[in-house]
Amino acid sequence: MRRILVANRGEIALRIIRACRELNIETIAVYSEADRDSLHVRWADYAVCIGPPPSRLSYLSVQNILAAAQTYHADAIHPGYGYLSENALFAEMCAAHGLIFIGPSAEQIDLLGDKARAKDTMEKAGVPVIPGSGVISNQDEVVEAAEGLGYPVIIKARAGGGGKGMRLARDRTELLRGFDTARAEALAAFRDDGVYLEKFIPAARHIEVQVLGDNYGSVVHLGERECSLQRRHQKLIEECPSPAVDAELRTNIGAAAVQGVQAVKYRSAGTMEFLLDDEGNFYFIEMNTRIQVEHPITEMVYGVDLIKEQIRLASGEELGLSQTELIPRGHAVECRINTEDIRANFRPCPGTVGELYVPGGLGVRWDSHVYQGYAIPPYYDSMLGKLIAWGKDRDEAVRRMIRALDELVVMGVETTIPFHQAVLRDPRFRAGDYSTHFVDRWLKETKL
Amino acid sequence: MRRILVANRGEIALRIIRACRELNIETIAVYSEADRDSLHVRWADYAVCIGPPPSRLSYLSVQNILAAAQTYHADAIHPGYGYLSENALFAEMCAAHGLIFIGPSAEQIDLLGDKARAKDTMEKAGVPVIPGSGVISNQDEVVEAAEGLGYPVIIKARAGGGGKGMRLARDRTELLRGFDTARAEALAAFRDDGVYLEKFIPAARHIEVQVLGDNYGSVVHLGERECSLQRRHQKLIEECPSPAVDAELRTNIGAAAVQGVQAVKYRSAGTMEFLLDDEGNFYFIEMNTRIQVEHPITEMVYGVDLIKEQIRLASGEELGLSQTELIPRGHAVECRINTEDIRANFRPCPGTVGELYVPGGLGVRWDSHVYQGYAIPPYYDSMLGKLIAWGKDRDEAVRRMIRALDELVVMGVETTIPFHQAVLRDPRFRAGDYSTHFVDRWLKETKL
Amino acid sequence: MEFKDIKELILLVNATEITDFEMEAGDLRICIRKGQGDTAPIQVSPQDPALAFSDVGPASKGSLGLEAVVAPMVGTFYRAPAQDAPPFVEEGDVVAPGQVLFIIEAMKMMNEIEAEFGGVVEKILVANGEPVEYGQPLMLVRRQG
Amino acid sequence: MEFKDIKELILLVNATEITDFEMEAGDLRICIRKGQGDTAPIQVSPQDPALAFSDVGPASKGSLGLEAVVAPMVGTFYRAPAQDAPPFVEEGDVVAPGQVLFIIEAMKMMNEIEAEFGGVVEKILVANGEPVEYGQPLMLVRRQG
Repeated sequence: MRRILVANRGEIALRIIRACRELNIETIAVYSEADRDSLHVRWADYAVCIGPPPSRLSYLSVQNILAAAQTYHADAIHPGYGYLSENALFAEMCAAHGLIFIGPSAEQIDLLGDKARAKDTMEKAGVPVIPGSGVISNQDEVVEAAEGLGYPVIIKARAGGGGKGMRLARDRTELLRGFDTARAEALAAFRDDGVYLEKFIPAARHIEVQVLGDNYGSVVHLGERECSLQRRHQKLIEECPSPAVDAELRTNIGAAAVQGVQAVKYRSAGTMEFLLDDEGNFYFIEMNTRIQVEHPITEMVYGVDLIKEQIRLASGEELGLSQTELIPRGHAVECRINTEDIRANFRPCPGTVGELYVPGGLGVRWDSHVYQGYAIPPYYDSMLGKLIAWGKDRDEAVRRMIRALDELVVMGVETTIPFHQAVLRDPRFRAGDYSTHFVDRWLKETKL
Repeated sequence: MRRILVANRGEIALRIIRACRELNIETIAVYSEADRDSLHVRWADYAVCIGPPPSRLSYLSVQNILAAAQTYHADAIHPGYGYLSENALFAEMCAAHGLIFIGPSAEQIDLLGDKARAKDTMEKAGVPVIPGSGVISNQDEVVEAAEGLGYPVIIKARAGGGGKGMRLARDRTELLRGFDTARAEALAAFRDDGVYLEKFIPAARHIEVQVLGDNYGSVVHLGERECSLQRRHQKLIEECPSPAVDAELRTNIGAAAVQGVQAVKYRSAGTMEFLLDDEGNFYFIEMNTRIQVEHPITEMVYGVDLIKEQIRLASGEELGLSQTELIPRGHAVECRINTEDIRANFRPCPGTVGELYVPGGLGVRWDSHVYQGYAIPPYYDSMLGKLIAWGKDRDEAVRRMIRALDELVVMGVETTIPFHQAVLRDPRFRAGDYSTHFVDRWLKETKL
Repeated sequence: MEFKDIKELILLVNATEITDFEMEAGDLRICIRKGQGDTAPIQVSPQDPALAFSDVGPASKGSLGLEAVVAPMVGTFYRAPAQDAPPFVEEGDVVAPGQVLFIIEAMKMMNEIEAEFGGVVEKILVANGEPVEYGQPLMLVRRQG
Repeated sequence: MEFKDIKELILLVNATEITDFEMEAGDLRICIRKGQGDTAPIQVSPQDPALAFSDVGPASKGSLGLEAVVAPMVGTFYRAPAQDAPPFVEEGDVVAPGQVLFIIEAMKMMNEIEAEFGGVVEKILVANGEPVEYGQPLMLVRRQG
């Protein structure tokens, strides 16, 4: 590969451009009219405006992105996360136009993007899955299925993501109400009203396993990430490894992830998501067929550049890593720093970044597209940057993160820094004792 | 330890404060009147002005530093590098006043600070040393010694450092002229005109081994650093490991370093410096009894926080590391970014830092005390910060460093960034093919 | 810029009726404002030293009657329907609304771009066969009628 | 830019009808404003531009006759030679040159600090037993004679 078009914006666009620079690969940035002053535009070798500010007219404009790739002679397109990264049609169109889509095949995206089919596939491959139903189309079916599984159950959208089209039902009444709203939400969000049921796992943790697969059947895993600290299904703090996973469980969950990935002949970087209950049982939820926001913590602990691996694998190289060589070192924590008012229900509050001080020193990493004087456009997500801290163990990583958060200065906009400072000082967090309910409960009992 | 006085300024003061924060140890910053707006003053729990701008009246004022330590109830003093870090009298006075000096004992500083005695000691301990003479006091002796060793020889000051009082002599005429000037220089710089001769090792590399020793006789080494890229004996770029050292040589040179360090019952972090000739022979030159400027590259590769280790060892803890666990991972490079005009003979040019952009992302570390709007005082050294890049191998580390240097923006002052950008792109550097003469020759043949 | 230049700028602002003058050196940004109404055009006599700045400022579309025709999509700009065919329009041509001005090729599709209003083609800003991005000005047309 | 240049700029802005002048040195940013509707224009006679400037300057120690006695070393401030002894000086006392004003204890040494000039102790700024740093103002003395 000699020239890659980066079909994204913000910090992940910079992350990809950085990897390309280090690989001596040229980059083409694409940008909306709202992102003219963005760093990804400045840093790329070429930059092409692809539309007005709204994402659907720019970062989701398949035509303009493919035209930019062709006009500027790209060999490949890196979609980052979000936007077109899990769009099978886009991957197919890339192939049809002679462009390498840096990710898995369109068929794999298609299969794994359909949660019900993905679950079926994994179940057949021997990966533990949450007991659940097939796609349900009417109220009689849903009641029957729920009673078979036993309450509480979760209603989930087949095409879902980000918590949309998802409802918890503790009884028949909640089930019937939730079934209709979940279908309506799913239709609105994904143009697909297919929903299914899953047994609800209480006090569960959200654990995901990073995998890499090549075109020739080799697959490795790079351990797990703990992503239970979520607010309304949005991850806020992640760590690698999980404080709830010991070496034996890591081996087992890693083996299950590899088994599932091999069953679909997966190529590229991907993430197998699991729920982990308090007895150490784990259940496959879904597979993400893209790079994750939180990939840096795995990179810090395993010493592997995942973006470069994606690029290498997409260009047809063999996986250069063997499972026995992939030895985790220490611990890493990531805090997503958003421009949100934590005292006003985390309402996004874009503005212009004033004074900026970025912490440095041993084990501190900052992945961000903001700079002093940068006007954050109101059209996109509220993430300002990702602060990552590595330590020789969890305690050192957490203390280092607190030190770095205390140093970080972002003037001019409200940020979630105080939220992170408070959570990281919480004794339950320090003890590693939390599930996916932690943040919502913590926010209720804490005065920020 | 509950409260440490940091007897230094600039980036190393911040480095120490960061480590203390992560250890929950309070800090006392000391500062001269020129450093009132420095970050180390802002970040420490307490800050005490200790004198006017000139170092000899402030950062070298033993009385004011000790008074500050006592008045503000410090348990210990961390001297950083330079200033009082290798002053045996200061270490002794700390002890006399009930303060822990974070470093070795006064006797060890005294012994190892005397190059001739240090060499004797190491030779007796079985560490290879450069053939040389004892201290020489007259012209007859110097001629006799030089002829015994064979030309070329180097004249060195017993109390030397930073290239002062050092002269190369290729024949008798150069020897006699150099002898007088070296003695005069040594007297002026160190108030000690003791000089000695050493056989000159051509095309040599400057290799140093990081060691840690505790109060109970345990010593480990953390591999070597390659420090051959120097201009007028000032290091500019360092790497870990050295491209000239393979695993076998690392084991041998590491064992020699440990042997020497054990012979003096060394406690704390220290550095054994060696010359490595082009046949793989290595010779002890001197031991530095403090933390080195370039310690971060070792930290990145070995995953050990050396400042925290110094603090732990000084408080009497046992060495918690075993040699077999200390496995290097990947490669790290450090570029010292100075505010110097590389087109005017590297003349320091202090000023006010304007726009500042610090590179981030995987494997990039920035240790610096500067911030946007910081006025660099003209009284101290010209180092603005240290940019460190880690990679899974040397090639990745160097490419990442180039990427990071290309991102780094420091407006308002001249910097050595263009020098680093050019050297790192040089094919001989990329091949790892350089000795201590490289930079001076490179500067002659390169138009910057 | 030297000190005497800054001094001269101050005197200049003082001597004129300009109330607001901003400039940035890196990548040159100049902003001249006058009065509270904001819409009144700046009046400069040809003898005035401030005239030089009027060249630097972007031509106001409204006051000069010029409008830019911008690219509605990303692709390659073509002035003619085929390699050996004559261009759709030349500088100086009078064009009618709906008349094809140029083609943008995107993903092997030839997209004919038509004039939205009638006028005179004053300037063609992009050479034949060049890549263009969304919103890029391609032609300046003086609106008529 | 040197200080005299800055002074000249201030005088220049003062002498003219400009009400707002901003500049940044790093990559040079200048902003000059004048005659904003909401602020009353400053009235200055052009014949005496230096007048306004002298008001702008910070209060000079000399003009008030007060001088600070600062700590010549780091240590602990003591107003009296012993715990139960009376203080060397109180506010309002007249002191002669060479008279002991206070003690700074550093490294178990009691350092008596003497007055360098005669005057009246107007204010003692630090409490007995407090730590003091180099250069810290400890007393204000009105110089006399």
